[in-house]
Amino acid sequence: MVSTLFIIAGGLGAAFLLGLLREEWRGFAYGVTLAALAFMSWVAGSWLWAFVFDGAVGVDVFTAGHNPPFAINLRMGLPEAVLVLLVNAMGLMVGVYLKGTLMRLGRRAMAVLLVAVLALCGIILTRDIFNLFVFIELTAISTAGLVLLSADARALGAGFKYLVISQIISILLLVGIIFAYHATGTLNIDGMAEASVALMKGGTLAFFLILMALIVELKPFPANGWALDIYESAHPAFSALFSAAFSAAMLFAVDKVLLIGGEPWPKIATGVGIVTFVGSNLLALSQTNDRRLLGYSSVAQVGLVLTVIGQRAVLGEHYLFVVGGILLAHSVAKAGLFWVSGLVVERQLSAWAVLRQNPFLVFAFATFMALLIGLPPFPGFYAKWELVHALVSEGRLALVVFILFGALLEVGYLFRWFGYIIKREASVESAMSKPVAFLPRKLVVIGVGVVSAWGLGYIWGALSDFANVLQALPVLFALSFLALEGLPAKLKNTLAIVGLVAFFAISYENYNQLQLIFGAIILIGGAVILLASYETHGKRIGFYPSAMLMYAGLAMLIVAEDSFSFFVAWEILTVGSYFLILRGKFSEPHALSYIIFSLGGAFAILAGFALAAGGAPRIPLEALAQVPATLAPWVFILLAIGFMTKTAAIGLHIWLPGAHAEAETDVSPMVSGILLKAGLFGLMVLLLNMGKTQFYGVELTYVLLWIGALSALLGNLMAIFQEDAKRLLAYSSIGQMGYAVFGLAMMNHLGWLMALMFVINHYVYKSMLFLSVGGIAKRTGTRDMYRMGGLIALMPLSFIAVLIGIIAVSGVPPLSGFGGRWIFYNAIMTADARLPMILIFLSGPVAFLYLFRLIHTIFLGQLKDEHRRLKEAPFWIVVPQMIYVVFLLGFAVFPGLALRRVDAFLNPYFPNGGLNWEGLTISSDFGYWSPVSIMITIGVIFATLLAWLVYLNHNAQKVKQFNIVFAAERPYRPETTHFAWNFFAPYRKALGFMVQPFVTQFWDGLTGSLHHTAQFTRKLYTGNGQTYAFHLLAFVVVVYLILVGGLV
Amino acid sequence: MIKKFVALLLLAGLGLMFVGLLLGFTPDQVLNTTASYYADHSVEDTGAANIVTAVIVTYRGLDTLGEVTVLFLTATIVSLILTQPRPSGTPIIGVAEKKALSSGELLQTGTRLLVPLVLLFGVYVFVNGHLTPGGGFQGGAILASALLLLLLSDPTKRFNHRLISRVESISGILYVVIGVLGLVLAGGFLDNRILPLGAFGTLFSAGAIPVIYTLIGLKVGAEFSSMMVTLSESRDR
Amino acid sequence: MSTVMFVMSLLLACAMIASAYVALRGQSLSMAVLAAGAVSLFASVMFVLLAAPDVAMTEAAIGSGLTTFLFFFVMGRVKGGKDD
Amino acid sequence: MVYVALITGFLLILMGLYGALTNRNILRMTVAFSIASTGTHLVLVAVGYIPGRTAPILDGAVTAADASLRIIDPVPQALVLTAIVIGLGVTALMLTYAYKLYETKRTLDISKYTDLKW
Repeated sequence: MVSTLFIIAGGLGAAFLLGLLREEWRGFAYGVTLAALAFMSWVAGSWLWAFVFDGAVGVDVFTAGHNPPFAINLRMGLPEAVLVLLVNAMGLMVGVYLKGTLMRLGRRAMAVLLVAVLALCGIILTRDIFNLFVFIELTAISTAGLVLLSADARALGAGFKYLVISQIISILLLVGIIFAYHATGTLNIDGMAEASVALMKGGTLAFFLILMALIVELKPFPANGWALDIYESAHPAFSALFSAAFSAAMLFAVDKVLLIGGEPWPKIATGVGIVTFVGSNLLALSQTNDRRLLGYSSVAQVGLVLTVIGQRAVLGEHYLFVVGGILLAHSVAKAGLFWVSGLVVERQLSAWAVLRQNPFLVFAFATFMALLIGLPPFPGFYAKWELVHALVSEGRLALVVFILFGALLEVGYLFRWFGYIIKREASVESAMSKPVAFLPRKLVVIGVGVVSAWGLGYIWGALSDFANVLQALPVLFALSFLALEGLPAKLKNTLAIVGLVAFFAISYENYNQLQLIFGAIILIGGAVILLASYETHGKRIGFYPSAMLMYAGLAMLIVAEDSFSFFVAWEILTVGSYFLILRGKFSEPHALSYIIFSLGGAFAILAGFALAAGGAPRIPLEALAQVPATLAPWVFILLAIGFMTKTAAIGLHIWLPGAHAEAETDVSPMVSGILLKAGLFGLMVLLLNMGKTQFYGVELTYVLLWIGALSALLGNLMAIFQEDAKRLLAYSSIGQMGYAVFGLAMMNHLGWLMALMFVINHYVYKSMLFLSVGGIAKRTGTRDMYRMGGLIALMPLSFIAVLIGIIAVSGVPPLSGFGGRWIFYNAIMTADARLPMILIFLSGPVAFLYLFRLIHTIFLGQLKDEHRRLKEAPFWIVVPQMIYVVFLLGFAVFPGLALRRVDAFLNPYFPNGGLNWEGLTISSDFGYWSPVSIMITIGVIFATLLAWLVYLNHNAQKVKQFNIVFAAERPYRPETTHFAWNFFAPYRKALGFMVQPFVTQFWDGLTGSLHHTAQFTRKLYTGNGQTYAFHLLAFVVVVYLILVGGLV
Repeated sequence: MIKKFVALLLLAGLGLMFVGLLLGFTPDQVLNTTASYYADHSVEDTGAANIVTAVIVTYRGLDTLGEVTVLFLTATIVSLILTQPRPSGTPIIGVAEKKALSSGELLQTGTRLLVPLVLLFGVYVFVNGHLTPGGGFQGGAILASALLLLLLSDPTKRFNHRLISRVESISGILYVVIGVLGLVLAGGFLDNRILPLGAFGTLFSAGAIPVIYTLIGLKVGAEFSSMMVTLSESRDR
Repeated sequence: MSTVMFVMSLLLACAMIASAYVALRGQSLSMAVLAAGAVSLFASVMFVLLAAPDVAMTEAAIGSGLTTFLFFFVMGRVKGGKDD
Repeated sequence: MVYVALITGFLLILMGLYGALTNRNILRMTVAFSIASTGTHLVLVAVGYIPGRTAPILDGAVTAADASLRIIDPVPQALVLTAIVIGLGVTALMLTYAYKLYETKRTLDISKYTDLKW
């Protein structure tokens, strides 16, 4: 093994060598620089290799031939090796990225870069506190030099501010070090730890000063204005180094120094860390400058790591796994994002839309974003899971809440940004600037970042105690579409369909009845919807990986046996569906609110599972039943909230209408017909295991009952006032899910049967309606119903689909919807919740109102002039609709096909009140239902009525298109004169108060106040270096006072 | 006014900590472990009479290497900043500046006489660093002050940057090489025992310490000089 | 001996504080720089008293010597060196 | 005497920081910081001092044998040496920055360099 010292000696030697070179030999100097960085990386890498594969143990490297504490020693162990490799590799990448700048500025700049990298290595390796100080000063000075690599003249001011800060830091540090030395008689960190400096007189304060100096280097909120100025103005490649490597090294220094500490120090680290994490993420919300935003985010992440460092005792043996996961994820992601920012010319976030010119960059951004947030399969995900579990088991709930809140803020601004990239128009100037697509060197560096990101994901998966997400077949299948992006969409579509069906074929044998229903809907149902995707042309980049990711998550969800795999699947399907929803033309804000609600819900689920686990890393889902009674209601509430964000229960529903309505034609049925079922599945799992849970004497299922009923009523009410057909369908989904939740919450056999019936029915008719409406919208170019009319003759197949669909939805005989209702009313009779029951009954007729409009306004009435030449909806969109029609008819006649199995499945859980299946007749305690005879009866009545109508039609008088007399003036808004506009105005008068957007106002108010806080708080950062110095001192003094005051 | 008040308030807070440190402080009566080890062993370990030198060059040699690097870095950055082309559009300053006064005959002659002496003194200080107070940093500073004298006596004088940077680089590289030799030949990086310790108290003793201090002296002198020269010449660029 | 040194150190301390005051409140910048140099110089005498000749030499050469010159070099370039 | 040096050192640090916090002139801030670091050096050396002992240099008066009873702690001195040199480096850098900053805006008032904020 090469001695660790060669990292420092090599870097220094090369830096000094650069001074010998002629100014003109820049290429050679550049070569020397890269070679030195590569050499240093290699040394670090060889150590890492030895630790991992040869089982080497950490070594202490003595200098000067004497033992510590008399001479300085370095330590090389696994964490050191990882960090040193990170720093060096980052340095190498930055060197490659900066080629142009370095060549322009010459060998001096290269020497500064080299020294910066080796100083960081020194910070990581040294075990001597004063040596640490020297390396920190080296780092500070080289930072002040590297800031000037930027072409931005403002960097000069930022560099000076940093120097001011580092002067104060070094004063604090020196005073602290000398008094710590005085108290312990050694400068060796381990020696100090042994002498337990905190117990000695004067030592506590000395240690406090040291710790504060180091923590201030970590840019704690709010004493971090200087760092943000650096991030904003420095060269992005330097910012990458600053964010990734500098922070990593300083964090490690804090970790080392905390060894000395005593009782209060870890708490201080955690306190400072969490304030920084939440505060900086909050401020990031109101940023429009990309690099400053990244700066805030960096600072926040470092705060998170600091929080975790403070919780070392709680994490035990998982400490390195957790802290390393978060830190490495942050480093790679942040470096990657800064590198990408170097390709974008303008600085406002929306200018990043220019990345769309190169799909690879979009993928890179998505990767880094997911890495940063800690979505599966990236390390942060595993780390977050472990962290939350450990903290919850120790009862540090407030900390968990803050961490998850901060993470949600981060989700908010990062996904908002991603939305800009996908949806905003790239401004003219940036479009005309250097084409992003062609900067191979920088792209390679970014590529290395992307590869490391996925590599880290794989490694963390392998290191975790759980199954590696990157080895799950469905995920791999979904990701393989990334490699196939170059193929035409039709080919990929075939592959996707084959994949879904094949996966169903190989797994259905292992499904139980419940899983079978969901599996069939997800996989087979998904395949049917995908038929509609044959309609698209070109490559449809981004669609298949997203869609397949969602299906992968869904497929994994239903077979999940323990809390971890359930949560993995949940997050995967959430992310996949977000990308899918975002594809819609105007879906940017809706996709954002979808992901925020969903991940917020996911965090609730995470917290719920952690609470239920009680210290175990994960629990089988059945073990939810054994949660102690004191915790059970909380677990129930958290999980239920999480699942109901997906079913869009009232109060958590505001994301749904936009997300479903604005999605692409074939995406709407996926996210409505299939995705919503994930929430129901979660609720089923929850209720099966924790069914009867009381919270302060209130039966929680009773609350669910109410939520279901209200969702049903209000969802339907809101649906009737929509003009947009897809929005109407989306609101109706809220209502439909309300029924299902209601059914489940009844906690009896029939209720569940009805809910499962809904699962199937809702998939079929909502997919069908979304497809037909989507097809119509494609042809007419609008989704507003009053702009349509009379399409019955032009689009008969769509008409049939809609007709069948609304019959099924409304639950009138003869279609399966009626079966659902029938079971439903039976079920209600068995329950004793009268009031919500009335609501449910009321919402039935309301559904008629909006469904009626679909037929009436779209297909009947007068044909618009501009629609005279319309054709039937595209073939591939009609095909699945016809499949659904056939299925609905079949299901109406033979509901037993599916329901019998479900019924049997439910028996062990709800033995009483099942149905009797005799031949084709089904009977309950309250009556019987014979689908076939109903079908025949209805058929006869329908035929009779039709004949009667045809007969009457004979006398009808044709009205010409222009047989309408206008007054002389043209109305301001022409649609207001249309008979179908605001069709239910009278009802609005009566019921409007119920559809006031109270919920929307609530959430808007919440986000608004967050933004206002951010706007207000960031005024702290006046940009004046002196003010920043004030902040710093105030920070130190306040922490000191808190400490003295004994608040910690 | 508020600013001053707040500053006073904050410094009062900081002062509170300092008072705490003071109250907790009792001067040592005997040397602590580290210091008494140095007192007892530095002669046999390093052969240096000046224990501070032994600590600086050998025991805490890595610090010193870092320290030299700090100067190297500063000199590099200073010249990097000052040789960078001005951002276009910024006015050239110093135009209105008076032509530097030519210094008097006396000063020039005096300087000519003094500079070799000063240089010699500087060299004396660093080669004797292991015996007497002083060493590479002090000697280097003295070397640089010789240059400063030249600069003061004739502000228009031009210095050979290449020479300065060559001295700096070569001594830096040699320093690192000696460090690595210590790793290979003796007990560890920067171990001074790659050369015989020699007779205690003589010039050629204490192993590599005089060599290292000489290199440091040259390097530090070159770095200080480079900083001053770049700063003094900056206006002309 | 000890009393003499104590008195000396007290005097030095007063000199340092006074110079520092001048350095911070003095009207002209050159005055301030010189006063700061004086603080360093007094400090180096103090170091001799504290039995630290190495430090004394360094402080005298670097702290009060070179630093002061560096200040003057830069002040020569910068017209706004007056209080503004 | 140790206490005199310590208190003076701390006072210098506080005075220096006060100057750095209240003077808007960049050069004056730099001067103030150099005073503060002189104060730091004083503190460091004072901590290592033991009354009645001599400098850690072995010569005729102090021999290797009785060194540990006669000399003061060499470590703080070594640290201060390093700190002084580093302090010079930082000061030089601040001065260069000051010069460069002046070149861009022709003022040394730090409150004028707030293009970056919020």
